[in-house]
Amino acid sequence: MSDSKRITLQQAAEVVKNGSSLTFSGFTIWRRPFALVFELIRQQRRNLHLIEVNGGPHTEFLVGAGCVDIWESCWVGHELYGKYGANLSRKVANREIIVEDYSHAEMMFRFAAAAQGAAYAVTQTSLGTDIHNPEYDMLGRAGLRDGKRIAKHKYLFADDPFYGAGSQVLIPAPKVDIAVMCVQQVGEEGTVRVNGQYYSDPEAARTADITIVMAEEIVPEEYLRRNADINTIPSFEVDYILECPFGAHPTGMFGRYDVDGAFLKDFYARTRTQEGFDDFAKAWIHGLDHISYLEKLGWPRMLGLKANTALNYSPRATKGGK
Amino acid sequence: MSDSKRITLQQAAEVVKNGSSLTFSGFTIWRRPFALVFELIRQQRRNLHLIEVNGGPHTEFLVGAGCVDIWESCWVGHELYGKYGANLSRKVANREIIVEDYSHAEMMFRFAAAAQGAAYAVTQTSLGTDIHNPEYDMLGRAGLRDGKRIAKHKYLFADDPFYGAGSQVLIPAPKVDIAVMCVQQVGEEGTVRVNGQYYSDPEAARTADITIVMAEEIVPEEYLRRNADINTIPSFEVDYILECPFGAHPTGMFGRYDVDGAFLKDFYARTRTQEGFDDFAKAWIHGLDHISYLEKLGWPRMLGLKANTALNYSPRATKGGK
Amino acid sequence: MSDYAKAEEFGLADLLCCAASREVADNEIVFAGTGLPMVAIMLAQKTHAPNLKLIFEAGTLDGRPPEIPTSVGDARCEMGASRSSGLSDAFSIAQRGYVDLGYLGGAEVDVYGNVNTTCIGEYLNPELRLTGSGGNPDINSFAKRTVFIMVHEKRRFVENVSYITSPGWRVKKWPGGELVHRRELYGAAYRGGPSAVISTAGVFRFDDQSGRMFLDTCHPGKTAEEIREMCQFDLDISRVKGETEVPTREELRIIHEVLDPHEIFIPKIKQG
Amino acid sequence: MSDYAKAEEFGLADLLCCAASREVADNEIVFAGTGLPMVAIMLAQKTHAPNLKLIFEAGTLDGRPPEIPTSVGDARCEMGASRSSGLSDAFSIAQRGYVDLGYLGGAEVDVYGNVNTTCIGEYLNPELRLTGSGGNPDINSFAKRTVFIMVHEKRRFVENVSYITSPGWRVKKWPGGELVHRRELYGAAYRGGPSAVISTAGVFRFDDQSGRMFLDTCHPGKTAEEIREMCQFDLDISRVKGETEVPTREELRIIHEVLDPHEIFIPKIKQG
Repeated sequence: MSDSKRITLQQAAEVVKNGSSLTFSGFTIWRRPFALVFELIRQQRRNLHLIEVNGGPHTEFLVGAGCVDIWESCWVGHELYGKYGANLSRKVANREIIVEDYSHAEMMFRFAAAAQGAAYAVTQTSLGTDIHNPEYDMLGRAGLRDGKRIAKHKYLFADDPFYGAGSQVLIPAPKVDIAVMCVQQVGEEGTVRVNGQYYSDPEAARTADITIVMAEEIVPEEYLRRNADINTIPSFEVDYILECPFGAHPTGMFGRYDVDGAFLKDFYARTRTQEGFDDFAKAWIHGLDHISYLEKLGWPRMLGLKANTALNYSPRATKGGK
Repeated sequence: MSDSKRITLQQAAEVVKNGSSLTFSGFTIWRRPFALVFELIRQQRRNLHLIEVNGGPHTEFLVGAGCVDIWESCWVGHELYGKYGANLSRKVANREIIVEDYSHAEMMFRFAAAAQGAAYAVTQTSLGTDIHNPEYDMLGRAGLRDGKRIAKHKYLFADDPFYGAGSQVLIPAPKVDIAVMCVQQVGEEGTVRVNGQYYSDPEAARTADITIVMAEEIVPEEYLRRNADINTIPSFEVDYILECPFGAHPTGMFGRYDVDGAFLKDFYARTRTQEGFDDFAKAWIHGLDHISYLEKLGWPRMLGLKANTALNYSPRATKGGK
Repeated sequence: MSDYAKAEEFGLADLLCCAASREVADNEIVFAGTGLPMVAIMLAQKTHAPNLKLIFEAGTLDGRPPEIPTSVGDARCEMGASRSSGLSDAFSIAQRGYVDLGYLGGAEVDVYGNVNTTCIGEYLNPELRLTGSGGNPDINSFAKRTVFIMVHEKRRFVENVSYITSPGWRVKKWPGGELVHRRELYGAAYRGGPSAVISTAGVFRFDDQSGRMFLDTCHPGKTAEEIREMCQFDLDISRVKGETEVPTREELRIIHEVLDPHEIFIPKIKQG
Repeated sequence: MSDYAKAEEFGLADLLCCAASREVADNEIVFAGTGLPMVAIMLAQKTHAPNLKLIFEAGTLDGRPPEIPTSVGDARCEMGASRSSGLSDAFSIAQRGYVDLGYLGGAEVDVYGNVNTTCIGEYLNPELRLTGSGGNPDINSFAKRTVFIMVHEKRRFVENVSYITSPGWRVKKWPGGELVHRRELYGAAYRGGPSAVISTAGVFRFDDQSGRMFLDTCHPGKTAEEIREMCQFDLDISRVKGETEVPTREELRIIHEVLDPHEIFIPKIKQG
């Protein structure tokens, strides 16, 4: 029907400019758009502002590679494969990055407000915590609250005028340039079908000015439209699409493949220092493209992660237990 | 697993007390819980406060029968089977009912806020209209804004403090005692699966303190739980369930049966006066129960409305065209 | 060259439907309500704007119904849709700014394009309570342009509507209620406003500066002067471009054979 | 009578898991995070609370995973669920007030049950940046009760945490930052707060009036005095009820054979 939305992985990374604000699909170690994250690192993208409902390994890669100036979120780590985000932690200690902390529900409600076209959300979470410590407004301290792409205030308090329900936290909708989504299926016209939990994907896509969808497979649009009630993101919210099998590796994808726990543990163990990160990036990112990355991972590893289609996860995957 | 949530139609109607605030599933002339609406009329429920994203024939029946003191919504009519709500219109002219007007998006966002546990929503719709005319705050004029079950203000204006985006309308989350839903399937433990557009059903169920689900069929809970991602309302939001085939008639239900346009046209034509309504109620409500109502409708009529399972609507249904 | 139908081959509803259909450009995202707007936009989809995206208020996104739905809640809306969901989705998408064009109706319109669908007469003491707003003010607030399709009677074309249900170009600033340009009130949410009124008499547009309605084209058989007489306000007829473009035979075929064969919204013209 | 395991048959993780499991009553709605909380709550589901409803943050509602998910985003979370969706659903349900109990963890806890998962040392000049809040403050704000499971080290049990990530019984009132009872801040959203801390040393609860932590039970082999020495604040040990109830053999069987056979979260104790 319409002009093709297909682009290549390289072109997709080029949509992201130095200084762009970015968000991603997925949840902690699930459905993160890794192939594109690697390509951004190869292309040496700089000064990114990540605004995420929650972070994960992809945050750690981008931060470790020096792509990120501002990280606005609530959590980063590798779940049971690495306790915290060691690259972010190192950059915070060295004052090489600005971190703006919200709570998880605050980030979710901020995106829900943005997706609804509202200027801000109203909530009663996290009252009394240091998340609302006025000294800890890091974007304010850095003089970056211009009221254009970054809100004038981190948050405001207001009393509920309708029911006298007490102090409300008003939290600004984020302004996001680009959302990069990693999903199971996208149609030729952009319709997205996510299988399993959709996390905060619908809100991420609707919030961003530009949405790029990386899918395990591009399927005929008409196939998805036969069951409109199980699709996740409508066609017109998607600007670019690309097919990229295993594009979420080392994170997992419901119904397709599990998290590569060993890869993440190795990353976590080896990237406590910048030198460690640089070595890891040399081995796994630079000089490779997506196919040579998969070849380097090898068939036995990827077959071991492959999900059983009845279970939607891999009963074979070593879970990297304690 | 848990104690049974099953009740009878009569018991369901008894959950609704004189003075309760009520909302419903569906959209205009689709999936309205008519069997229970008829039972409320039979039980002569009084002083109800309807809070609806939008109204429809069910509103007209309850209003015509004198069950309703306050109607807070944005629209009532019968779509192409009747231009407006003649019973509401008559009661408004006679000052027998309080109508509080919002816009459709305002009503939707109010329910979305309530379902999210937020005190109010923030929007920029309908600025400059008489919906915001301070003289037309009808619950305020009636002295009913106690700040408990009814908000202290119909709405408030506030400037956006985060991006300078201009005047915002703050609209209070409604307090709803009971939601009555009419759906295709409910599981024994309360899980609801709606087929087709779910309208504002998820928000209605989550907003209400008590949720009653009337379904075409009660199915084994385990059947619904095999595909959790296509279910609509989680088990624990549902307090009572009942099986009631064709319970939405004369409104339609996706995949099951079409709107009975002839019935609605007849209702619209005959209930311009209170006498007309009373006659109609005598014929179609009083002295009947749900089964005798279906018997009175008869097989040919109902088979004519039955949806084709490939199309999800009835290609036979006369659409009551002009 | 288009194969235009002759006067006896089409009715007023056909003319309105085709005129409304021509207001949309290809690839636009359109929000349409039940009735004639639905036929108009589906006609556009099947003629000059095959890639327009259609949003129905009840929750279907980018649908491609093979025949006309009886209302936006109808199962037909969902056929061929990209996503089917609910009202929260539809209104969120609209408020987020995705919608290019909204098609609406109204009982009364005033010189500034303010529309009333709430009541005839004083709100506090109405002659007739109507349906209420529905999504009319919302679509009109959120879309970049809106097109109104209306029956033309002098009592419906008034200097100021008795109740502004849906905002035109000059609207009320509360709490005082003085009329101001809508740009003043909407702030960052300002995206545009009513771009056309298509009545049973002609097509009307609005002056950029004053926000007042002017006559753009007259329907066949109507003169500008006649149309001015059909308005309670002083209609600007100085910019009339001519006659409203009439339906083509292909458009009539699509309306009556494909979209609305059962004459749900548009009656067929019986010819001699 | 329960068939309690002997000291050599279980480890500390087993004890914590069983103690945590006992905090929930049947039919309650529980919000649990990744790790030990997940094992504890699934143990309850398979023993004394078969009808509890489990909510995972990533978006599965009332799930019945047959084996332990590796994280709340895992495909296993969805098995047997009433509904699978996303974070907006999970947090909306929580803020709406459906959640009875939340299970959480923390790096530091203070005498008022304030928990820190954000940084060690000064926030503006941290010794170590940790994961950040995640949903900890949210679940703790929204649930009627919360239970924290923690490693017990003296450096982790402090008079005041350096950063309040998650609100305890006395929290900071901004902009000044003075400590006030959480009831004062939360208004209508006040539903309760931390009801227990289960550490590797004992079980702690909070005084209704002062909001200060006191020792409830000591784990086997620990005395109240020893536990007081393991806190930087002055722990009230006057109300100790005795020893923490140990795991039963059936509980150990469920943990190690059914829920976590691969020792993802809970190591097996090698005997003799």
